[in-house]
Amino acid sequence: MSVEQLYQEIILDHYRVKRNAGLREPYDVEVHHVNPSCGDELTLRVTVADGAVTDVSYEAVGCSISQASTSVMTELVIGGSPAHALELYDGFQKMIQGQGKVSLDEAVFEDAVAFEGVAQFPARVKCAMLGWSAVRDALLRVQASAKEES
Amino acid sequence: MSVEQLYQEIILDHYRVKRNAGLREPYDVEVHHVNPSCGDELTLRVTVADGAVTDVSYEAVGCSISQASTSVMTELVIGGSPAHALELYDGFQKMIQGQGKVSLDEAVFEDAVAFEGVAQFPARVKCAMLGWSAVRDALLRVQASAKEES
Amino acid sequence: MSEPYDVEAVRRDFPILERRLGAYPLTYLDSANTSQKPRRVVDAIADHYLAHNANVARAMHVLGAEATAAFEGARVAIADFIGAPRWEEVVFTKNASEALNLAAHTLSAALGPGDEIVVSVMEHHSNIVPWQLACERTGATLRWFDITEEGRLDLEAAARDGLINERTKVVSITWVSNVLGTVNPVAQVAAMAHAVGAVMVVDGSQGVPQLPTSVAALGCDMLAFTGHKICGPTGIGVLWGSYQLLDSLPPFLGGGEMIEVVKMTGSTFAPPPYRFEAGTQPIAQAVGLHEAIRYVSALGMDQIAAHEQDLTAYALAEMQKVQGLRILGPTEAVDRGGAISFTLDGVHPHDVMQLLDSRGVAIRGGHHCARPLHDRLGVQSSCRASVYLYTTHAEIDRLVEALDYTGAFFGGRLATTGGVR
Amino acid sequence: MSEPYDVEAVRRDFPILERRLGAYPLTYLDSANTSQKPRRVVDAIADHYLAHNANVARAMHVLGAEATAAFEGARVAIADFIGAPRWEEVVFTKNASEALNLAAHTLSAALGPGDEIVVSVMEHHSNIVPWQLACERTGATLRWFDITEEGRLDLEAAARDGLINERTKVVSITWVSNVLGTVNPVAQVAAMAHAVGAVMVVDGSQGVPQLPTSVAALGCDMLAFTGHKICGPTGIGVLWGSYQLLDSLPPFLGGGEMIEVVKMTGSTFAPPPYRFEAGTQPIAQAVGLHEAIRYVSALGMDQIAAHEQDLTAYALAEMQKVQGLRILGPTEAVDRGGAISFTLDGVHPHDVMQLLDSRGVAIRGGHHCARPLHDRLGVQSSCRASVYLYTTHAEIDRLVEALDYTGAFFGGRLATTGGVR
Ligand SMILES: Cc1ncc(COP(=O)(O)O)c(C=O)c1O
Ligand SMILES: Cc1ncc(COP(=O)(O)O)c(C=O)c1O
Repeated sequence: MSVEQLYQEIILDHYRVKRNAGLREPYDVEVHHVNPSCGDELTLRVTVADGAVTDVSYEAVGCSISQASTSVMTELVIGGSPAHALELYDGFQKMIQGQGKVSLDEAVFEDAVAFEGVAQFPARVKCAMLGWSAVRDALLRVQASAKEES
Repeated sequence: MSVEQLYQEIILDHYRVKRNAGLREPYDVEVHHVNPSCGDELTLRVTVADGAVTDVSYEAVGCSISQASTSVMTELVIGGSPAHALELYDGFQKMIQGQGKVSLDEAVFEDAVAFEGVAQFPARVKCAMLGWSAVRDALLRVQASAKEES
Repeated sequence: MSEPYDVEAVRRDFPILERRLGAYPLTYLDSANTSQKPRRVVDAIADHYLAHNANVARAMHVLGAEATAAFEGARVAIADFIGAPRWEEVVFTKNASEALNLAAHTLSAALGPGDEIVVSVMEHHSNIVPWQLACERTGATLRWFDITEEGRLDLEAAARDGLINERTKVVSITWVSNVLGTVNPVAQVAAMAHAVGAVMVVDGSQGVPQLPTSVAALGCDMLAFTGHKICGPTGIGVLWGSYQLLDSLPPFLGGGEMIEVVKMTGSTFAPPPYRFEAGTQPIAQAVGLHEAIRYVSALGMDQIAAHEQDLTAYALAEMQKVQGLRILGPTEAVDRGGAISFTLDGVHPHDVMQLLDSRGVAIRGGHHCARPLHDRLGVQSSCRASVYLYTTHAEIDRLVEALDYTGAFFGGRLATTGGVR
Repeated sequence: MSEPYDVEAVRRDFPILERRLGAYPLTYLDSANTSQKPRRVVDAIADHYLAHNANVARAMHVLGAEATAAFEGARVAIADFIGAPRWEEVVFTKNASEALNLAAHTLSAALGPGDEIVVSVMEHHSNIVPWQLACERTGATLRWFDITEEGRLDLEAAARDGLINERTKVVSITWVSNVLGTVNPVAQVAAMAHAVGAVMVVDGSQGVPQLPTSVAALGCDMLAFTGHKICGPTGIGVLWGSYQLLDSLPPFLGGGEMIEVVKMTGSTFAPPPYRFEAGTQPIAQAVGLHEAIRYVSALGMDQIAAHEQDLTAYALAEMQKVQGLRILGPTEAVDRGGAISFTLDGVHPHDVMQLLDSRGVAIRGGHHCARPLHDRLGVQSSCRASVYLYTTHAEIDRLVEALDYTGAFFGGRLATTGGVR
């Protein structure tokens, strides 16, 4: 696995131009996640309406992998149901921890398939997961507060 | 170094019949010393009058080496000056930590020369020192309180 | 059917067992103190240092990734070995003592006057002193199980005295006594603790090396053990805790790796297990412990337990034939581990130890870090012989022979009543 | 005159340095994180396990005596190595972090609201968080030295602000910064601390491996360091403290070996160093650290320091030629250790690290357990290259080459401004 394969053009593209970046109002839940070993930080907001994730906005400092992964994630998650987002999380996580033995369905995961190379670099797994962990956390909180209200 | 040389007849003799054993009144200072790794314990009292150690009395639980060493010590120390006792302490300690390279003057140390074998058994050094450390501690306390009074 | 246990083959894995001490072969009967190490454990450590050494987590280069995989792989293997549901429940410490201090510090953080912590009189100092210090800090009260004449936990007296009650917040008991050999009914005590909402801590220092371990079967919330008694290196121990419990606890030591965000004005902390792991961890020691666990697992923990049981029964029978020998604790090999403590009439344990040592037989003499238990038994100290997976029946015979010799040696010499000079 | 330093001969002692990563030789520039181990250290550990392994102090048989002599011999050698007046002043811990926690716990036992503890903004988390936790426990206040633009302790600002004053009870400062490389004027700060009756603690984690150490010259009351950064094993650290100070402090962790008399109703504690050493100690690790100290002493700590000085000067000069590279901390090799932290314009440290790693060059990317310092410097994270006694000029060249490549790799690709989709 060469470093060129890790830094796929898709990844660098998302790093250059982050999709859905910035913090927007209104939102339902905001979370703050950190990668303690390197200091990468992410503030992320989600908005859910009528059973759909209507917005994911964020502000982040971090490496190309963490930033691009977050950018790709927002594209996949916005517009779908929270349940679908959590399924995507599971799939992405399984792949990224699969040490190169698990691949993703491109029809479902689109640009996220570019991260298959990251699975070969265990030290970068946390980077690729940062945005995904944050959105999962945020969505679970939205669901929990919805339950309390009902 | 064989175990037979360690358990010299003199040592076993003192172990069988402990000289000056028992706690007596009156006394100037009482100390309590422990060997934490095995639990051996010693309560020891000293009396000093007119520049001489007039009595050392004690109660002890412990192995043959610690008991016999305490017994021998009392014989050497009683009747002499505190300063002489502290000199004996230094000499005995140097020998016992000398790993067999230091020997004692029999004219001065009498039965204590029997402990030269113990120096070959580092694990037993603490046993042989228990009574000596206690008497040193006690005599230093006597001196300290004498100083305070004067 | 599994093959019969081949102790001679096992012994070939332990080069130190070939040592001779003067004219005698080494007869190592001090395994409850520390176990010997098979060559493959030593080789695994050496290989790690010479080929894969780096810091973990924070080091992201190839060597760092290798070291991290080795270190975290050890954690996963240990979780599996003790039947822990999640690898995040395994916290590395430097020994069992630190693990118990970690438990005592974090569990007592919320305690105060009126709260009670329960231990037993048969505990190792490492399962007493941390709780005493916790009580001093917090004002909580330390109480303890007594033992029966046979050397077992006195559950009846405990019930009578209401030892475990609504004030009880923590119960911490050893699984297997390092002095008496007693195997305690830990699951039963855990049920008592849980009935009043207390946390159950188990000191597995002697149990985990000797018996198949399942944290679920023990019924506990925390389990401490130490690497060096299970064929692993010194410098490493383990605290297992249920994730829910660990997640609710404050940090213990502060430093690198246990943090989330550090600011000069205050810090936040990582989730378990990292919250409890400050600074560079015993990385090579985790690798060694992993190999040790592979080793004992390959032999089979049930086979190891059966071997010990067999040896202990034999030793108990043979030792009781020695004149003047008194066994402390259960004299039958039922619910009993492989540590046998004893006294020999008229001979101090140090002297017994020394005589045995002169014949190559290594046992321990003293209070075995269990002074309150010795107080309770009315003896100042004792001798302890302890077997492990490499011990043979012939070694028990050598022990008994040396004990006979010791009795004769001192009996003869000390019998002669000397006069007072 | 001593012989010129033969780094090629030194490298032959470190088998790991022969590793190749793909097409590239390993270029290990992460020694401030952990050092590599010479074969003789690894062999000493193996020999201990395979021929002399036993528990110490409590085990009195032949093996026990051998293990005790090896363990206590290490303590004496370490005392000698750092110029400590007494071997009883050397306390073994599991790493520098535990040593600093030990200091923080015991020194803060007597503190309360109104008391102040002083650290600096350039400290490693391990010299910040323990003091924060101590302040939380006791109500004392944490204050800190700022740094100058060049990355040195800002003594002027400290004087102006009355940072060290009659309320100051403890000052704890790193000798050498693990990020900036700065060598702090520790003796001067110690004098300031002593003038107000405060205890001076020094974090020697980076200093002791790199510079000849004398606790008297440092002027401190306590010194912490860690085995794995000085060619020794993981799993061992040291806290040195003056005997008088140690003797006045309460225990830290409770357990076996740190006691005098244990009763269920309360315990008394052993004198230093044993009071602070609960449970089975890192015995084999002490043996390994002893061998490491023999190794660096044979090379000569002054020679090692000179070698590092030379390499650091070369690296600073060469690295500054790399486009877009900014060095954090002193850019001249004056009062400066061998850690060089830097940023590369427009490329995140993780990505720099990764590109370098693909060419066999191992550096660290992140905040190096010094997040407050990075905050202070206004950077989120950085890269760090760090040299040690086995590093060569050729390795610095490979680093610089790889940095140029990294700049080109990302510069080319990231320059192309893509549109928003
Ligand atoms: C300056 C400094 N202090 C403390 C430490 C902590 O050392 P350890 O991780 O061995 O506890 C380190 C290294 O990580 C360090 O560089
Ligand atoms: C029952 C028991 N608990 C705790 C310990 C302490 O283990 P360590 O010395 O490894 O901390 C021991 C062994 O010494 C033990 O036998």
